[in-house]
Amino acid sequence: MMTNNQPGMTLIVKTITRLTVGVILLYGIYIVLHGHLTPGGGFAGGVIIALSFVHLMLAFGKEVALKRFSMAAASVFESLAGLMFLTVAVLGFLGGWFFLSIYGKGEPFALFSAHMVLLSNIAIGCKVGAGLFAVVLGMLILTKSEGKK
Amino acid sequence: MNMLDIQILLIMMVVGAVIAVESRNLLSAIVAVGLVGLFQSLAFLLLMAPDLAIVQLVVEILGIVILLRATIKRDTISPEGGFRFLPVFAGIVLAAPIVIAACLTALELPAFGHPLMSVAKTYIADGLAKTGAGNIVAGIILDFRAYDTLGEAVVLFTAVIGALAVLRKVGRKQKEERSAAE
Amino acid sequence: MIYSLCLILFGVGLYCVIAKRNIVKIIIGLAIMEYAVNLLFVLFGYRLNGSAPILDKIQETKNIVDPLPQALVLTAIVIGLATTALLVSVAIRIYEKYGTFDISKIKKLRG
Amino acid sequence: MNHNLIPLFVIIPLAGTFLISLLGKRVRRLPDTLSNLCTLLLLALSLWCIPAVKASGMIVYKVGGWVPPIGICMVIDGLTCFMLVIVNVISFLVTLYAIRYMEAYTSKEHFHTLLLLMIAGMNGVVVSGDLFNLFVFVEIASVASYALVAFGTEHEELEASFKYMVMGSIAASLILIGIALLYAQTSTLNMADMARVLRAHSSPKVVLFVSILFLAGFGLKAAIVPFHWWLPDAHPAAPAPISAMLSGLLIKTLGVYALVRIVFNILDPTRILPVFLFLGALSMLVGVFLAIGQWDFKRLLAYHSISQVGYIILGIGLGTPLGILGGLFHLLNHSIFKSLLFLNSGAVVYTTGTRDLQELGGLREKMPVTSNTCLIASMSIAGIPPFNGFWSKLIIIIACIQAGHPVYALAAVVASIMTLASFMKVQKYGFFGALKERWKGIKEVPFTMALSMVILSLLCITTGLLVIPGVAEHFLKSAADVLVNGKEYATLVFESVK
Repeated sequence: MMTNNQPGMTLIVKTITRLTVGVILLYGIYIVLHGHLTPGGGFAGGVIIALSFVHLMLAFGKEVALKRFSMAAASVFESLAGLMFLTVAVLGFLGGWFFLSIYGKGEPFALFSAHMVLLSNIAIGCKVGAGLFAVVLGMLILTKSEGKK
Repeated sequence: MNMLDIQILLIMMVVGAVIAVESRNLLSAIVAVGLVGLFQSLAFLLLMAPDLAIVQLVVEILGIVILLRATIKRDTISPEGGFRFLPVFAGIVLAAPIVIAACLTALELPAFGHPLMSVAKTYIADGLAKTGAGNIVAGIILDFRAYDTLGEAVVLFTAVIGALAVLRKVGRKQKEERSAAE
Repeated sequence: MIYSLCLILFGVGLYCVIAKRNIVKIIIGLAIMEYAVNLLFVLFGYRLNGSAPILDKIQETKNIVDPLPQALVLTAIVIGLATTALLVSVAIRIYEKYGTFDISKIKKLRG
Repeated sequence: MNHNLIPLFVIIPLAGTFLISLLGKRVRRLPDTLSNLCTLLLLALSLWCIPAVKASGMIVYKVGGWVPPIGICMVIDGLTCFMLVIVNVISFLVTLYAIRYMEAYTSKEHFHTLLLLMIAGMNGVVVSGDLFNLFVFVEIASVASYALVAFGTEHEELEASFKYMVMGSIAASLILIGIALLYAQTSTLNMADMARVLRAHSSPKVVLFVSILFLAGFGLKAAIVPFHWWLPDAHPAAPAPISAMLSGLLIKTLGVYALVRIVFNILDPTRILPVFLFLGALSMLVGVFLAIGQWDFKRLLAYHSISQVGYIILGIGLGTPLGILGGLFHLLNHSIFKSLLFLNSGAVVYTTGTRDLQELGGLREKMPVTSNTCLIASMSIAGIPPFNGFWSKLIIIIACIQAGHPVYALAAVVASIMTLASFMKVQKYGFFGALKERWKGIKEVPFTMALSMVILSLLCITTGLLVIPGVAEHFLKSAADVLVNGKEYATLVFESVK
């Protein structure tokens, strides 16, 4: 499959990837931010974000992808996003109940409405994206080191 | 009649599943499973669940990528030489009664297309007013039942940490290293 | 009828897990079982000629499908993905140690 | 209004877990300290529950302020409180033990993250009052345990973990089908509301099939006999503190507790109880027969877990107040002595590096703390009089005879004698006898490991006192009452919501 010397796939794949990867990432972010209005939400958007990095990694080899987003960064991001979601939940105590929505609801159908849903969606999106990317990366690193043996 | 297209999709899913189960080549089995997932995504769309259709589609893509990474450059031919009676028999004996009993039980439930919706009525009536989210499903998972979603995010977090723990290169320290640490 | 097709799908998955001797096949069987259960859940919530549970400014429809099973299935799909990721990681490690995906050849453990 | 403390059972371990995974690599001592701190806090919190439940009977916490059938609720009653105390006592002692034991493995921060996630999952299962939420937390604890079983990443561990994971996923699918059927029937997910709807109108066929699905699903998690064959691989393969958690807590919270809660409080127990009795007796005998021929210390203990869970299921399956009391009491006792035994086996592995009983011998001389605590635990599990195991087995046997099942009583006695025989073997080959040449240089285990074993052995001696009338009412009886008066659950929940 890999005929050229460079890591990753052929030139055609690389060129197409360069064009599409940003669009996919943006689409993922769009899905996350509009989760409370349109279908989608944190999970779908997070998986799309992870897929955009996976796409980059499959096309260019893991070094290029790692330069953009390293393993340690992925796991830090994931834990931070987890803490953020938990904080959103714990802040509800200010209003008296765990997970109480204290953030106001905003104008219906506006982008910045349903603040609790929006905040949670962002946290989940970051978490899912970083976490799944870390898993694929972990698998790839192991596969590479196995090949060297 | 809306039911016919869902039934056709379901039959296609069963056929795809049988191909995935019986195919000798692991790569084609994985592709067949991807097909089943795609049909399921379509079925969700027809069943008026667009959120699920999107999630199913992207999860399916990621799942296939992960599965392909597991099999590519490894054994792609399933090594089952010939027909072995015992496992096939055990599989049929265990799976068939569950399916038949479940089908009989399903007859007792409310007919297809007429759910009871006692709790769900509240969500539909008050969802927008109480959560501010136009997408009722998002309102449910992130406000009414947000605690479930916390659990779900934690399951994913657990699986990620677990996978990273399982994939680390050396599991145990050597004896010398251990005594040095003490 | 429509439920039984879905349950047959579940049966195919269960059969695959029990009868097959290849790790990847077992993972595929588990995935098929998950699909069947998720679909069953959504089928239970479907309402004839209902519309999707997404409100917008203009129309005010009364006949909306049950949104709760959809929310639950969303959770179930993600749980399924998490389990699959962990299964595949362990499978990769098993392949690295034993050099095969055939579980009848992986027999360090008795019973 | 101290009710705001209830969600802390889930918040504390989750916060701990995120912090450890965030900072664990940078700050060296943080994983140990933080996870011990979290479990200590949880322990204090669970002890606070006892007087709180006694004062108000049942506490219902509305998550997000939504009234129960709409939102999720957390319920604390006698049984929950009982399970919370067990879970948090054992997990505190296990984390204490793990500080030194896990020095042998790499990436401790992953270990502590997963351990806290498992504790969070178990606490979440116990406090949950919503069926789907219970399922989600069952999955958290299970996924964490799958990864922890494979933590050593050696051949056997990976294989055992894979087997365990496949069985666990099948169980999860069966449970989810059960939940889906119940949802289609009742159109609600809150357990109390479900019970109310099912009582008003339900089809007996659906209830029976759902009970069978839950029995199979949670039975797989609890390793009741026809579903037991993953356990003897998975439990020995894990690091010793995790074996203690799995055998002592996980099979009980995810398996027995969840099953019993659903069957007694939501569904109708009368038609499924004879199956409980039969499977319980079968597990009891099969487990002990398989255990007696084992030479691997941890594998032997794992087979005994199957047999002891059989006792619990048998006791609860009788359905009489005394039987349920005995079953729950045995659950408490088993989690104490089985965790102690697994920690002992871990101590043996820590010093000698082997768990084959034929290679050991005479460790008494060199490891007095380990061998004495192990002796106490062995006598407890075998049912020698002053220790706790005796009392609970006695109650179960008396309850069997009272309920008119002398055959099951006989089976319990036989299993008890066989247990005694197999633990005499452990003591004889492992700790008594002449010290072998190659073990001359070994030392006793470090202080924190010894401390947690000593505390557990003291608990073995003292928990026998819980059956004394006057003491039992506060703790044990209130837990058993929840199951005995299973049908009142729904009314109680809705009364305390108001």
